[in-house]
Amino acid sequence: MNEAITLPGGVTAEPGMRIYNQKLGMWIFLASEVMFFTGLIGAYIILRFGTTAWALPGVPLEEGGTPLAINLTAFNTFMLICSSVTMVKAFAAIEHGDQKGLRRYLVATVLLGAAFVGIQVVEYIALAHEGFLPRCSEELAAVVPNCDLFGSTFYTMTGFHGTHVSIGVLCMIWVTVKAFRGKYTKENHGGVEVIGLYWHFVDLVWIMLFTIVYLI
Amino acid sequence: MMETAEKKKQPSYMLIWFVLLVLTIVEVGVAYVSSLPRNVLIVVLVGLAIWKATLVAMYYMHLKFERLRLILLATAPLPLAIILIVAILLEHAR
Amino acid sequence: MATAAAAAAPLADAHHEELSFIRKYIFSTDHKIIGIQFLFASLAFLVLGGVLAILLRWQLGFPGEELPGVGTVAPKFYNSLVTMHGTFMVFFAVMPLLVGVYANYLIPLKIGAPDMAFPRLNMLSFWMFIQSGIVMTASLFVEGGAAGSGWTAYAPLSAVPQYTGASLGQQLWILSIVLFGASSLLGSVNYITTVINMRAPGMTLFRMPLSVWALFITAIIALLAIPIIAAAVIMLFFDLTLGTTFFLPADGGQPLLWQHLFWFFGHPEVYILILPAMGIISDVIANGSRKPVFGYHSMVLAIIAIAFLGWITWGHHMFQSGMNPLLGTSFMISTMAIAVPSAIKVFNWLGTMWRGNIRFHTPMLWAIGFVSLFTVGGLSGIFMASNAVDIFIHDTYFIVAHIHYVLFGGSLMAIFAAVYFWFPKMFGRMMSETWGKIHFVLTFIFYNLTFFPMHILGMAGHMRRIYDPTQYEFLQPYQPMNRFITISAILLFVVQLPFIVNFFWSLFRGKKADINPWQDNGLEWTVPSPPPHGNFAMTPTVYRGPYEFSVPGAEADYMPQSVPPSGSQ
Amino acid sequence: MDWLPGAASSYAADLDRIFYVILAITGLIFVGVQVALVYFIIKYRGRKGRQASYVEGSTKAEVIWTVIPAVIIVGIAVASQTVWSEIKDPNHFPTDALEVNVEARQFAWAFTYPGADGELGTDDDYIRYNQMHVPVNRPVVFNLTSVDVVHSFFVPAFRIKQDAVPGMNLRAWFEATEVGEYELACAELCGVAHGLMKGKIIVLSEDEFQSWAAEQS
Repeated sequence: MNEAITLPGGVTAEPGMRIYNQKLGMWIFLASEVMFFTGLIGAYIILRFGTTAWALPGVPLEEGGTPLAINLTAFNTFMLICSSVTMVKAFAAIEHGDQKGLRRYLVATVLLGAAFVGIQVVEYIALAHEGFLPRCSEELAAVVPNCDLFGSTFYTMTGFHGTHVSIGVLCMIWVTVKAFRGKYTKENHGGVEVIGLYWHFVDLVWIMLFTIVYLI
Repeated sequence: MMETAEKKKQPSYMLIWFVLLVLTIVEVGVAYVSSLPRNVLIVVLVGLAIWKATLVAMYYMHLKFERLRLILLATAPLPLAIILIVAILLEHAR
Repeated sequence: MATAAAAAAPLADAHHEELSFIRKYIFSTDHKIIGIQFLFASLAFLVLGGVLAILLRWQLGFPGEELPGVGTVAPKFYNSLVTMHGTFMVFFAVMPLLVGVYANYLIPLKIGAPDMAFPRLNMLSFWMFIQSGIVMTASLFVEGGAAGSGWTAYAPLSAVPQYTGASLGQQLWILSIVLFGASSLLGSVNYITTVINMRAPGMTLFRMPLSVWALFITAIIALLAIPIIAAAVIMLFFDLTLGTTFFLPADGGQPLLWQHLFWFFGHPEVYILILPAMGIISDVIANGSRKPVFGYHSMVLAIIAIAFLGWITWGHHMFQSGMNPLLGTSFMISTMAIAVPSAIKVFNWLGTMWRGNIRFHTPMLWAIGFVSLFTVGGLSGIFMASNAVDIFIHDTYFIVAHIHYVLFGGSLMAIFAAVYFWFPKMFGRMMSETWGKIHFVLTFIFYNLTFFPMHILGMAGHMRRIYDPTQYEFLQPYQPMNRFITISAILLFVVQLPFIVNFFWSLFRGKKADINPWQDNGLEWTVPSPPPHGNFAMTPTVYRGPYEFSVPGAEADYMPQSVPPSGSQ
Repeated sequence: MDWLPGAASSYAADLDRIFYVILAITGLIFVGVQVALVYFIIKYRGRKGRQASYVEGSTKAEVIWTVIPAVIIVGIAVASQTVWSEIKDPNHFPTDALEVNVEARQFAWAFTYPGADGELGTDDDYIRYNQMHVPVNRPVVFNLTSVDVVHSFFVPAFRIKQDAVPGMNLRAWFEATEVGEYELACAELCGVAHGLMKGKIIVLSEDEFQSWAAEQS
């Protein structure tokens, strides 16, 4: 009953969840993140169902189609999914004490994440040139139904997701630096697992956002 | 899918990745080929998205291999999220 | 116990010498210091909120007349006063006083942990709170005045600067709420992790004191409710600054969306403000009555039930908002349902006192005051839960009376009980009992004189948040009552002076407190007052529940949780 | 016991009845709890050499004080629901009513009456500000909108309150039962002059109303 268990991260846990504090804390934090994105996505759903017309994919822009470049974003989605698999591979590598694998996969994850943010910035710039902003240009507002509402919800949701990815990339760089200094071992690699949870969560949110914002 | 579940400790991450990739392609394809009625299309696309999200949570976040308590904790916000959205949507069903 | 304390003391001293003053008292990661920091900061905000209340009460009691030394209150400033009084009291006084102070201070001590799970996040949480408080206070002084759209910030009033005249003030209000939300989130993650993972051996969930239970459940509510308000105010901020149109109906936005999101957060928030108070009161009443809490398990279940029901009742704030009338029915039923666990709690407190041997120490007096006044607030809630009656009393002084009976008569009474109860543990000195009792009696009297007449105003149809009630003929006969309330409110403010003096005097001159001055059972009373850094010399083991008072056959009428069962060593 | 303002609409009495029933029930519980509290304080005050009884609880007692409030609550809810749907459910609105458009703005009320043709939205409609003339004993259904922020249409004597939300067209009704002048107030914080946003409801006899209406068009 009184046995103390040493877990990854060098933390001793008392009878409780039997996982170390950092991991439990990250899960609890992610629960609140779910509610944050519920607020944003919920607002989008309600605003969208409150109006009749909405820009649809697969329809030419002139006939009320979406101004978004779906193919580019589909490619971006693919990159984020790839970064998730490299992340989980990095974790699997250090579980076996494979330092080289850990470093290689972490670097790949950082690069993929940074590329995702980069492409999103490119997308934003292109859209802004077209006149698609939280307040659309008059030409665009004439063809895209509820353009202002579309712009408001689009930039808020994808912007907050992009911010989450950027924070993730920064943290990932920090973890990567620590990995190159050999701070993680087969027994002690809580940092990799915790950042991984956050990273996969951000990926998961994007999977939902991509469908809701771009495809529906 | 079944094989990965059996190998409890080592799910095949590449296989999951492949499934996610295929599902994404299917999604984009379905969205472009809009011969389906709008409502059916929405249900299909959201269903696919939830499937993908569940895969990520289950395998990449290892939720499938955690204790029940942690699973409960992680999914606790979902009922609240559903309550919020459904109740406000009822508002518009007038 | 005594040996454990003696062993802990030198160890703690040795540890302390390494820390500079700044590391020890300013940027401390010790949960006890952080709790005390929260105490000082939020008491200051409480005073500020009180000053704002006096100013707005002056205008209501003496419309247009000059307040000596201050001047008259203009309509725009009046709206800012209404807004900022609510905001400061809810976010910067009551919530941090209950959660910031007592969750921080009590959770690790009561569950036998050396500190919080994430001490540095805890420090960050406090300093973000200070930042948000500074931003909110600064917004009182900016051009255009502070936010004037009520603490509920209903859009589109809050979303378009021209509608209130406050532009920068509203933006700072939002910024401050976002910072505050981040601070609370960090705190909640910390509290939940600590309670789940860091309980001492033997401290099973159903051996936790009700205060810890209540704070734990509160942290879960805050964790899941605050992100919603964060999302909502961020959208509001974008409406104000970036030209988005979430809440602007002219461009397709929906004002009711704001109300739904706000109250989806706002109603659980009400329980954030009252549940910890209920938990603290349960501890104090058991101690004062020298009896176990009546129906411990149902008290825990009642806390959980209230927390869950709190999520599905937000619509009762919106009965008259144009919401679907059918939705109104379901919200009435869920709201009414909350009366049941609340009733259980009140009756169980009475049951705890029944056949007790009541000691009337100051904390117990406040606890009794809590039970008495919370009953009024709970019962008046039934009026507005009834959707039919709500048609008339919604947005009247009846609501104002209700929230003040719950938040002042409830939460603040519990806060005072807690301050008097744990002061000796926090600072190692006792507060004056005599002055504490004087403070209680005067507060109790003037409190009721201030807020009870508001029920009668509400029944007369007196709208809330109006600048000058004498503008309405049907309210003119009630002006003497308004004046009476204002005078009572000023006196209520003045009689807090004994508390402030007592607090600071006792801090330096109070009688030295021993380890367990109230003869309580909690683990925090087994360590020195104040407890050393790291709390426990060695991890305590818990053998019994938290309320084993007056156990038949036992020598003393209390039995700390770490006392092993007789016969075993 | 006349704490509510004088009632002057068809459903005011129903609403007041529920109010007083709740007041009676809660008043009884209030007195009960306070008396018990005082009695316990005196009876069980601490004395030397006495010991408290070690009682951990009683399932029977707890079941009793769970079930009784639950039953009371259900009763109140059922009674409230009837009145609520009488006042607010659009399916229960009276049919042979005078229809008026009410538009709220910072800080005034505008009432649009159907002209001689009895229909809104035609050329002979006329608008009056801050004064609403209505006939006695005839239901008035109004379409409530707002130009800018959320306002609330509140006539204490009629026991009617309905928010006016910009972008939404909300309907409500009342039937005045006594001739006279009644105050109309805005009940939702709506800006700097919120407290001054008042109007008058002038209830006229049917004949007087007809002649008033004839003068307007």
